[in-house]
Amino acid sequence: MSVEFCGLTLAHPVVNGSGTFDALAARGVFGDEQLRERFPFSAYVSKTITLEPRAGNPPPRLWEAPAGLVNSIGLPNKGLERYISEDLPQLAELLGGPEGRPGGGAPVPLITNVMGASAEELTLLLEACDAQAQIAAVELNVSCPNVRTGLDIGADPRQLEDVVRAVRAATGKPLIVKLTPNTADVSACALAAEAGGADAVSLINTLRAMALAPRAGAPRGGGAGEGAPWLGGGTGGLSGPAIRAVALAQVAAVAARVEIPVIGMGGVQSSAHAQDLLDVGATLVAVGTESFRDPAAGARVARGLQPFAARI
Amino acid sequence: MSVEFCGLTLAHPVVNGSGTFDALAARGVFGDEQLRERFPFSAYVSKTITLEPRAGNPPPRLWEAPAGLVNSIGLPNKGLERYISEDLPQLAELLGGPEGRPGGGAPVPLITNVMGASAEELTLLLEACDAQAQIAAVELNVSCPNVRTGLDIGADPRQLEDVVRAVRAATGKPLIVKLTPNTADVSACALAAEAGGADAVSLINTLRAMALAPRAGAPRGGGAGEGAPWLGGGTGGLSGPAIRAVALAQVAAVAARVEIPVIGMGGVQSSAHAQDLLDVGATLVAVGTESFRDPAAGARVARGLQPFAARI
Amino acid sequence: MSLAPFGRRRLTVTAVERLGAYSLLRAADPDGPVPAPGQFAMLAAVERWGAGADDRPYVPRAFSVARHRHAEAHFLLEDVGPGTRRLAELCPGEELWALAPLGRGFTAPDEGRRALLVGGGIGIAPLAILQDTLAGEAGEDIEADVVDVGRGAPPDACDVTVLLGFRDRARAEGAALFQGARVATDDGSAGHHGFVTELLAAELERDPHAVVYACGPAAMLEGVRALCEERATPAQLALEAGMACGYGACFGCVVPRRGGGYLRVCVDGPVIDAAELEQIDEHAGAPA
Amino acid sequence: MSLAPFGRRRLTVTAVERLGAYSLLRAADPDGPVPAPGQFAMLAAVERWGAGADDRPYVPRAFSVARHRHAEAHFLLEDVGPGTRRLAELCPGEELWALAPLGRGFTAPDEGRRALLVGGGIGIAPLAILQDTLAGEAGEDIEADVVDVGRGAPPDACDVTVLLGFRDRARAEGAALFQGARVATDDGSAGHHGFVTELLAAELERDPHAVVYACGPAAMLEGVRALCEERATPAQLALEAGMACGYGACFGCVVPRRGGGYLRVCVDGPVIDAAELEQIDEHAGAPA
Ligand SMILES: Cc1cc2nc3c(=O)[nH]c(=O)nc-3n(C[C@H](O)[C@H](O)[C@H](O)COP(=O)(O)OP(=O)(O)OC[C@H]3O[C@@H](n4cnc5c(N)ncnc54)[C@H](O)[C@@H]3O)c2cc1C
Ligand SMILES: Cc1cc2nc3c(=O)[nH]c(=O)nc-3n(C[C@H](O)[C@H](O)[C@H](O)COP(=O)(O)OP(=O)(O)OC[C@H]3O[C@@H](n4cnc5c(N)ncnc54)[C@H](O)[C@@H]3O)c2cc1C
Ligand SMILES: Cc1cc2nc3c(=O)[nH]c(=O)nc-3n(C[C@H](O)[C@H](O)[C@H](O)COP(=O)(O)O)c2cc1C
Ligand SMILES: Cc1cc2nc3c(=O)[nH]c(=O)nc-3n(C[C@H](O)[C@H](O)[C@H](O)COP(=O)(O)O)c2cc1C
Ligand code: FES
Ligand code: FES
Repeated sequence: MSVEFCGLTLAHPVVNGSGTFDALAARGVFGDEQLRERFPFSAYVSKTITLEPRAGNPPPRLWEAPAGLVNSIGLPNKGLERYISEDLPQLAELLGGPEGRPGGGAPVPLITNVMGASAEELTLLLEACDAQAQIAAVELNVSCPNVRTGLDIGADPRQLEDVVRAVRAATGKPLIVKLTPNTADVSACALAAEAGGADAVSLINTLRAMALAPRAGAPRGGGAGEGAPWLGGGTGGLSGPAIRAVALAQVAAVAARVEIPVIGMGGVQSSAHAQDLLDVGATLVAVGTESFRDPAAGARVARGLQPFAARI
Repeated sequence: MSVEFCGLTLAHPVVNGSGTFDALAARGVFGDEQLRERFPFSAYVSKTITLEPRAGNPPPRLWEAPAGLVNSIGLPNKGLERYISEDLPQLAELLGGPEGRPGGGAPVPLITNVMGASAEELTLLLEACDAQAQIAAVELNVSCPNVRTGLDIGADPRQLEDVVRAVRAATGKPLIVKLTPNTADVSACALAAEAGGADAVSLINTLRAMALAPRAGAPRGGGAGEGAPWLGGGTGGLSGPAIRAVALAQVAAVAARVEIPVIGMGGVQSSAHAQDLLDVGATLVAVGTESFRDPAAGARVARGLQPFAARI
Repeated sequence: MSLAPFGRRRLTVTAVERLGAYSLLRAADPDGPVPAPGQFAMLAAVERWGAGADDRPYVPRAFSVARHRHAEAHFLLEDVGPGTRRLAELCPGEELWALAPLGRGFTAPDEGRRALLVGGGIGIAPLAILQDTLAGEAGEDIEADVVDVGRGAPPDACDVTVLLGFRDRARAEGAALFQGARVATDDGSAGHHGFVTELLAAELERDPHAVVYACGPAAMLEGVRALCEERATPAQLALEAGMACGYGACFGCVVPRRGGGYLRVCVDGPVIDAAELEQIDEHAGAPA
Repeated sequence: MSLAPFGRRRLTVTAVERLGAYSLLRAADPDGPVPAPGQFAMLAAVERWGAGADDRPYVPRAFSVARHRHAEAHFLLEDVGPGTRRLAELCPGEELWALAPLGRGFTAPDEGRRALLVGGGIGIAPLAILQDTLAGEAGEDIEADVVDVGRGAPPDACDVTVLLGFRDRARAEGAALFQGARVATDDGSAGHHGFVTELLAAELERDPHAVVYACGPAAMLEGVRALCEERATPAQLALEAGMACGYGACFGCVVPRRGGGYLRVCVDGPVIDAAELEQIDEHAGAPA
């Protein structure tokens, strides 16, 4: 039993949420052998890659919320060029590539997540990915704020459809559009992505959120910082169990409208949560923040999903 | 020390979120005397009133989420006419009216929350409220789905500005617009309400959310219902601590843009949470779901807010 | 009915005892008014409410007052999820948040009519305090109830028959809360092999003038309702519903009302005259 | 450095002892590799993780391994919030989730150079296992570390001096974890009245060839960094940061790197060569 997704054959329906699992860092911590044998996801989604390198936001970058996490990481990444020259070869060693997987077994397909501030930037990113046999599919992160409006590019269906249509031709690989949840009508955005030529959509990304520095009473609370924004980036995004019910509503709304497959995510901690997303129409499920609590969470979730249990 | 809000003088900045405290039901449970002496809010906001009576959604209406509650109540109410003829007199006995408060003390101003599917309906509602001396201000709930688009009327700034402008003249009383959080740009909506003539805005309302029936393993889980929508209304709205960080971000974004006062709410459980909303620019804070855990929560929150402590 | 003090109050747990499949939670409630039979409390642990399955419980949970003696409230719990589990794990000395007494309780039968108490599973809880009261075994506290329940005049101890149905023997041990109850079990492991509604039908044959008081799973309540409707026997049903507040604030606890619209179980009930209800909604009963 | 088994594992708590203002948590870790001094673990209680202040903790918490002997890991905790409180409340027999050992630890000094261990407050924890190791008091387990720390060859027990600074006497009791530590307290209630950096300055006057190993509050680390920079003394600083994952997945635990960009404390540290850092960020130290 396996899952078909945009022409890829996956061992089970559980992948990682972009930016929530760094396979190369994990390789250093857990070792190549262990990680290869126990890799928890049926496909690996990279952190968002941009044209130029980004350092990310100043600390603090994390705020722990009730049953959730607010992050303001700021998409740090080494930029397209070094991602291709440095990371892809290492990822090939770990996950396998077109020539199969080191130590045997089917390779774990690599989905590269990219973000650009304009159609031009995105086109360059997609063309570069298209040239890499190692990359099985591309995910477009359209949750980034539009430089003019400050709104997420993906929040306006018309704008989104134009962007997707403009860049679609840049790659023949499956194109996944990762929708923003910070919008009035996520299914309209999904339909726009589909109309623009997307092969799949993924959601939800984090909900725009904020936190103020702890007040007197809390450790390090009070004093100068008190009542000032806590996160170095000012605002951040909420993830984890707190957003699960919101994610389920958005995934259900989208899956009911589009023909293309949907990757559902948001607060998944168990097989039951994943099953909920599959039941409302998702083809794949992504585990994000839960991997922070346990790097093997993805495998735990997949193992409990009949009839995939056998595969993990 | 007291708070000025749209010409009303309030004992402290803590009011209730519409639909989270039924003063008349509470009167039956706790008795007139106790409730009058210990009324937890500095102004009382009614549940949403519509032109015609509404029975509300079929059960189940509640789903408990991680650190939150998903509700699908469906705005049950007795309709404008009976609200005015039956409820207002009783509210006058409890909270006091223009002639002061029974048993002395300043009256607790009544803010009536109304919802209509069209500018015409809203105009009738506002005109009726305008004629009632008992009503100190009106709150417009624009989170109701537009009958055509299914989107919240309040989600589109242009549409919102038109509606507010069209109905503004129907009352001379302070007009508060309760914004929907299910939008791409809540501050654009707030600016639209302001431009349309609103005297204040309140936020956040609940985040659109969903739940499926418990699965095998959970009590009553499994079986027929499993994997089907749990809520009688299909989808619902998420409230409580889970949305606190989202609320803080939206209130901060709105307060930074508008001139009119802001009522901030979303997951407030303590004075520290209320202080966060005040620090990002709210004039008043509303306690909603926390009142379900403790009917006196509003007073507890207000008591901890310097320099209002003395007043409660 | 007794009014509740405004605001949740802290109660100290005095004991948690096993009673077969159930737990009997006792807590000192010095400031609590004496509840009327059928009234309930919204309870939450002061410490560690949350962090159970799926990060729950979050809102407090509703529990019938099973007994109230010497300023101590007794609650009978069945562990069906994170809230009841947490409460059943409490130790003497630990604290509870309680909002109580809430809702409308039972009304005493008219002079001379016999009371048939019909309980199913955990639904037996409110019938225990009702038997205390109707049978007139009034401890000091109880008297207040009698006045209340008797609508003014303490009735002479009236004739009470208690019929209890359980899924199995472990649950049937809950019958120990009653004097002289007749028991039925689905699996025949104790008492009559079958449903408690079968015992009820027989009783109603013998005494058509009885008044029925019932609490239990939705299916049982529906059986009772239908039986009583046929025979035009007055029946008071103690319903359940998922609740967030318990005092009329959230409108979450509704059941369909006969003739349209909904009733809030917490303020219009939990005890509702069967005549006000049509078929009992699957969510309106005790956890089956 | 030792690799961590993939996936969090269950540890059983063997003891939780008070040590002045701190708690020493011990847990059996039969499957855990022996950590190198300076490595840490991400810990969470298996039961009731959450439901503390503001419904936290949610993510696991980072703790330096203070000792690791006979397949038992020791952690020194200071109760500063819901996570440390929950862990300090654990009882023997209760379980922990642990992901460990994580991060890069300390590197042994070159042959013949003296090691100056400088700890502040709860920051003393990783220096305890470092002293064990450098002083060559190797229990069976420890030898593995020595090899590791010694980059190949177990060094002869090298000359180790331990300087510890605390806010008050209750915290100063933490010094009991060490042999022959010199103590300073801010309030003069024990040892030198003043900052531990004053003791360090004196030591460096006497022995400019020492190598410094420091862990503590940001202000202390900055003091140590500045002192060592002036004297071109090599210093290894064990940093802290708010962490969600501990293994490089979230990019949340960064500190500014000298010359621009950021380092992930969990994978590039927690022990970082002072030369790689500019002024120590206020969030990069132990809770002050
Ligand atoms: C008036 C009244 C009196 C009661 N008296 C008693 C009594 O005396 N003794 C007693 O043991 N019980 C009593 N109950 C029932 C008791 O309140 C419930 O069993 C309790 O709330 C269950 O909580 P839980 O967390 O243990 O289980 P839950 O997990 O809340 O499960 C309970 C039911 O809720 C549903 N459910 C499951 N998950 C969710 C979710 N996430 N959100 C919403 N609903 C969900 C399912 O139908 C499940 O059967 C009474 C209820 C009422 C209304
Ligand atoms: C590598 C490493 C090793 C460590 N070793 C030890 C050790 O050996 N012993 C030890 O006791 N501690 C150690 N710590 C520190 C320990 O991890 C923290 O004290 C712990 O995480 C605090 O959790 P808490 O829930 O108790 O407190 P928190 O409430 O998390 O408060 C801790 C700090 O986090 C900030 N904060 C407050 N609220 C929030 C929020 N909602 N979200 C995000 N941040 C918030 C404040 O600055 C506060 O001072 C180490 C840390 C690291 C990174
Ligand atoms: C720390 C962190 C970093 C993230 N980085 C990215 C990113 O780089 N690109 C992206 O598309 N989504 C990113 N996300 C969003 C996740 O992929 C996912 O959409 C979201 O967290 C919801 O899933 P969860 O609740 O399971 O975490 C990030 C989330 C977190 C918590
Ligand atoms: C059960 C319930 C019913 C509500 N009913 C209404 C309503 O009738 N009108 C309205 O404008 N908001 C309504 N709300 C939204 C609240 O007023 C408030 O905006 C929201 O719950 C966020 O605040 P909280 O997290 O403190 O609950 C309702 C919320 C809940 C939980
Ligand atoms: S439980 Fe809230 S209205 Fe009944
Ligand atoms: S804690 Fe997650 S990257 Fe360091």
